[in-house]
Amino acid sequence: MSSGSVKVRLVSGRTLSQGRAMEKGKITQEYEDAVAICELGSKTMEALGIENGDIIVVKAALGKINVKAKLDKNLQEGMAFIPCGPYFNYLLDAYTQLTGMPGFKSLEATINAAPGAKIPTVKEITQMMKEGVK
Amino acid sequence: MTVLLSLKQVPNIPIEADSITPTAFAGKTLAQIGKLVVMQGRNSCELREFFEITGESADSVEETEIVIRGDLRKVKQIGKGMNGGRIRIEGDVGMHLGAEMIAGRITVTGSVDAYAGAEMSGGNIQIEGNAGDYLCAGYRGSPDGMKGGRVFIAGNVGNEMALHMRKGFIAVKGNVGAMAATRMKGGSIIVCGELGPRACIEATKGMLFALGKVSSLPPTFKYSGSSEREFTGYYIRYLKSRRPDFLQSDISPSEKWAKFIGDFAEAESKMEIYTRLVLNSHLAS
Amino acid sequence: MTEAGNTFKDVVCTFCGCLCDDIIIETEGEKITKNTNGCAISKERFVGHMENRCLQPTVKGSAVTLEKAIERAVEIIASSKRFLIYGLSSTENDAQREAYRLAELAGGVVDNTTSVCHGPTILGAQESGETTASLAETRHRADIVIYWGANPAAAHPRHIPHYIRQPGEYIKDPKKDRQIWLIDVRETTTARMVDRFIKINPATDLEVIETLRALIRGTKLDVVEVGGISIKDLEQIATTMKTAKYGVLFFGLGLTQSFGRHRNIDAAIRLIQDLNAYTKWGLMPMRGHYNVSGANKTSTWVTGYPYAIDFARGYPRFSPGEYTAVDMLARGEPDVLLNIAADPVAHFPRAAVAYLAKIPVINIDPKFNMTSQLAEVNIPAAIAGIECDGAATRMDGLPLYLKKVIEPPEGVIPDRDILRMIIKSLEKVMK
Amino acid sequence: MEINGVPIDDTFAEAFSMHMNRTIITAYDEDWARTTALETTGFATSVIMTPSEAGIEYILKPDETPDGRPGVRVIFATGSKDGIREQLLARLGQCVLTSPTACAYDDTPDVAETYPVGKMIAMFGDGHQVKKGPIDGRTLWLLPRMSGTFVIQESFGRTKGVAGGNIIYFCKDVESGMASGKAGVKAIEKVEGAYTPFPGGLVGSGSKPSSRYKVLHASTNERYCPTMKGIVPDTFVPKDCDFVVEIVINGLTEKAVAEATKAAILEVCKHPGVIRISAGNFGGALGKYKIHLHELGL
Repeated sequence: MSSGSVKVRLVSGRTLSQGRAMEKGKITQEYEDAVAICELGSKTMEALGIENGDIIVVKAALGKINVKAKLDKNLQEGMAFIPCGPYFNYLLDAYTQLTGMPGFKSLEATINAAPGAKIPTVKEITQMMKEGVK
Repeated sequence: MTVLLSLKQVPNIPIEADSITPTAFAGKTLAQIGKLVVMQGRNSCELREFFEITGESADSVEETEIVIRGDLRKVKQIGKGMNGGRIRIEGDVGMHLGAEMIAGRITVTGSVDAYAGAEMSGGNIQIEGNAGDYLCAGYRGSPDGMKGGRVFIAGNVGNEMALHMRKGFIAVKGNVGAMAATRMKGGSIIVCGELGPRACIEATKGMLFALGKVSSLPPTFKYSGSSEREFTGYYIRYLKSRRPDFLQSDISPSEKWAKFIGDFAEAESKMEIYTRLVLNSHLAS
Repeated sequence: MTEAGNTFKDVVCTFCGCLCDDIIIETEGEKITKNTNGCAISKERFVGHMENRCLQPTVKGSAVTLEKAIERAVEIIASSKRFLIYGLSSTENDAQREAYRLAELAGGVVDNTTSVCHGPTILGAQESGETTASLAETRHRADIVIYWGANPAAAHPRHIPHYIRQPGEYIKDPKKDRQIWLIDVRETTTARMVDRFIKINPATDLEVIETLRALIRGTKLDVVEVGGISIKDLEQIATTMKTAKYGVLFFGLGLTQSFGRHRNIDAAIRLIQDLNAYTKWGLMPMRGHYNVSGANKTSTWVTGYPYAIDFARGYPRFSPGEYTAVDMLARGEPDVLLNIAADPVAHFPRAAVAYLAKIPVINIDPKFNMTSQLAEVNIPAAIAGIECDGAATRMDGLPLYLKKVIEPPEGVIPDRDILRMIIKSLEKVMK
Repeated sequence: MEINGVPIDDTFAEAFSMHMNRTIITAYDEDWARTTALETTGFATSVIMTPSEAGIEYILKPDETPDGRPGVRVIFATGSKDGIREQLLARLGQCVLTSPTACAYDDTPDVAETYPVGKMIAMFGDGHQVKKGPIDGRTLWLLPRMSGTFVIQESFGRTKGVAGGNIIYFCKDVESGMASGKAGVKAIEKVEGAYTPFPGGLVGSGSKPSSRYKVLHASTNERYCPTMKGIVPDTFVPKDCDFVVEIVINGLTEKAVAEATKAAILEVCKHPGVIRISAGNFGGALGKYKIHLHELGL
């Protein structure tokens, strides 16, 4: 078991299950399951000493969020992927470079294993964003 | 003669004060100036609702000086289209300062938000703090950015400075963000601090002097030799005569400059970037 | 409207910008029972249209009549100084038109979700124009198709199988006669569906595109590799692009949202323009929401600008970065938000959401979404293309008619009618 | 009147107006700037048979030049307006453009008219020339050349200047004449606005404006020739004099020419072997300016 932290470039984007869950409805378990995850490569998971489905904490300049680790064996080292949604946006700053578009595709972040930590529900994360919890 | 505007309190919703120009003020009494229109959201308001107005107004634009005090970050478009006279801002100020300016002089003791000096064609802007994104840029979809004038920034500048610049002169004492001088097609820029990545992408003509470090240049720029340059001294001496504080140390006229030329993605590739070889030998190969 | 046996053929799917128009929907009473031909997401959209539904208007969490909800919405809008309308991508063209009317009437700002998806595409096009194609042309003619920073397997599931891996007039065998490439920073599911996957380093798209442009011009460069690809490989890619008979470049948010944003698109457009000096190429954004493309079109017809429009001065003004929803919210500018057919709480950065929570929000959506949780007024709407008709624009600009296949829930009306009600009573208040 | 025991004649130098241009030539070092300036002002002594009267006016320190390099200021004078344009084109094009590292900037005061000489010379750039500015009051053209980049101002000005100021003085011998003459020219270099067009600033062949030959406009002034004093009855040459020196002084203003005349007289009079100082005139028939030696404030 390693408990090191890993620095990653965090990217967000669409996934099929995120799309399906979104169509079903955002206030559903399916949506939460689809977007409260972070895809990692196998080497990154090894370095963190975690397995598919373990809870991790993702830290960026703006704050940190607990999500579930998901293995994507094709993902290269140094990269992590969180589907577009509130869990990624929680870490995202609002600077758009005067284009209207925030930087969804490149966020510097560090990841640590967080065994036993709780993943906030969609309702809870709305509240967290509202209150500006760090 | 000076008209002094003091912001009464920071507006909750930004105001658009394009009526604050020497041209609009000249020949008016303070009471008349107080009735000039500013926009807050969809509401048309009067200048005096937001500002304490004192001092003495002048008959001509040339004699008019406007001094503005307060936290003006939510005040946009001051000096927009300005054509003569002077504006002095004591503090930070919002977007579009001096945009489309034709003539005159604006000085700011603080920092400015985005689009300062956008599409300006003349005049002089001096900013002692930082400038936001799109300094001296062209507005969206416009093929022409800055067309003339002189701009001096003592702090740092954000992204896409001088987008579509055609003519004029910009000097920055601090660092410049990403994609400066994109699609530049004329004019001259001096950056005393660090020049951000992707400078001069798709630029076809113009000149940029990087006095500080340049971490990288676009791959479509080519190295074109290192030598002392006959005219670098001309620009350095000009900057020194206007803003001696911009130069941290003396730059000898015999110093060597690495020249890069591009952007070779374009049909015309006459953009020239000059960097001090002593700081940027990693680029020259 | 109704067809025999409650089976509807050639239904247009209203999930993504593909607007697949070969869907067969079967209904039984008030339920949709089957979606044939649709992708997994399409099936969820149609068959699950009643899930997680908001059926009752609410004000501050209490159920009210539609009239009461409208009344409160109008009060809020009338008392505002800086009114923001956002959304519009998951609804049909008529609703969009009403939204612009409302913005003009209230002297507000109207922005659509383009600002956080293909807004940069439009900024690029405003600088350099567009060399576009249609999906049919692509299918019939393209011997090379490149996806750049797009993941259709996840976001546009039928894009490849329905439009690209299909035989066409001049492409008899879509496997042999047509090359499909993917350029991305991540080996996505799409990578396994294409003939060639080219991985580039993150945040180097602009460099790679500009290098290709230079190579296509025949310029020799100083560099040996760009974005993790050797110059030799890039030269070969450039040659293939130059010698193609007909190529189409599809690009996604990997290009519009990454470092460079609109500059990436501007470069991509110019790459395609350059290629047209040698052969025929087109490019097309992979539009996400089914009618976000329509939002741009209708907005441009009506106001002259595609998004981020301010009516504060009575006439439309355009300034992305200033009148775009994320920027306005993050800067604390609007005092009222009307959200329609989008979910900013789910898709906006935290600071924007934090501010949004401080102002009155009017939320119009068929389902409970994350924004409903923070909205003062929630008004349910019928789902366009399922519960009401309308028109939408496909990613290639083709407008398509959306069918109504089932009645909306009791008392639930289309977006356009809700907006018309708001406009009607606001007109009285404003006068 | 005497200076250091040298008598100064109560006479005047007769000067006339010419069209002039002042240009700054800079180069990588002072020596090369001077070499370039000498070449550029070469073959330009007297309008009698050279196309122009030109010379070095002033040596600039690096911080006084537009590009921070050592520089030399030169003045060109011609009789016709158009002559200025032609001379600048030829001289800047052939002597500054061709001189490694050298560049040229206009520095003409009170400009009456400008000519796009720099723009035309920049056409040598064959499409690679670049126009910059206006910056610091100048529009520049940059064109690539073997030594780097040639920088030339777009336009060069013309002004009205004063030509033909002079002193003529009588010396004991060659040594005393040449030593005092060279020193006198050096002294004039320190006067802003004035220059000496003749070889090294000295004239060895003073002329009169007539000739027995129809093809010539001027001929040697035998009254100033020491070797002729035996046969020319109205010779000006004193008995103990075997060497006569003339310093012709042109300048942008009458005041500058007078300043330079004064500086030259003061310097020349320091030297042994200088017998008497005079000046050349035609009785006031030729020029509109009269520079009286006794009114120089000596």
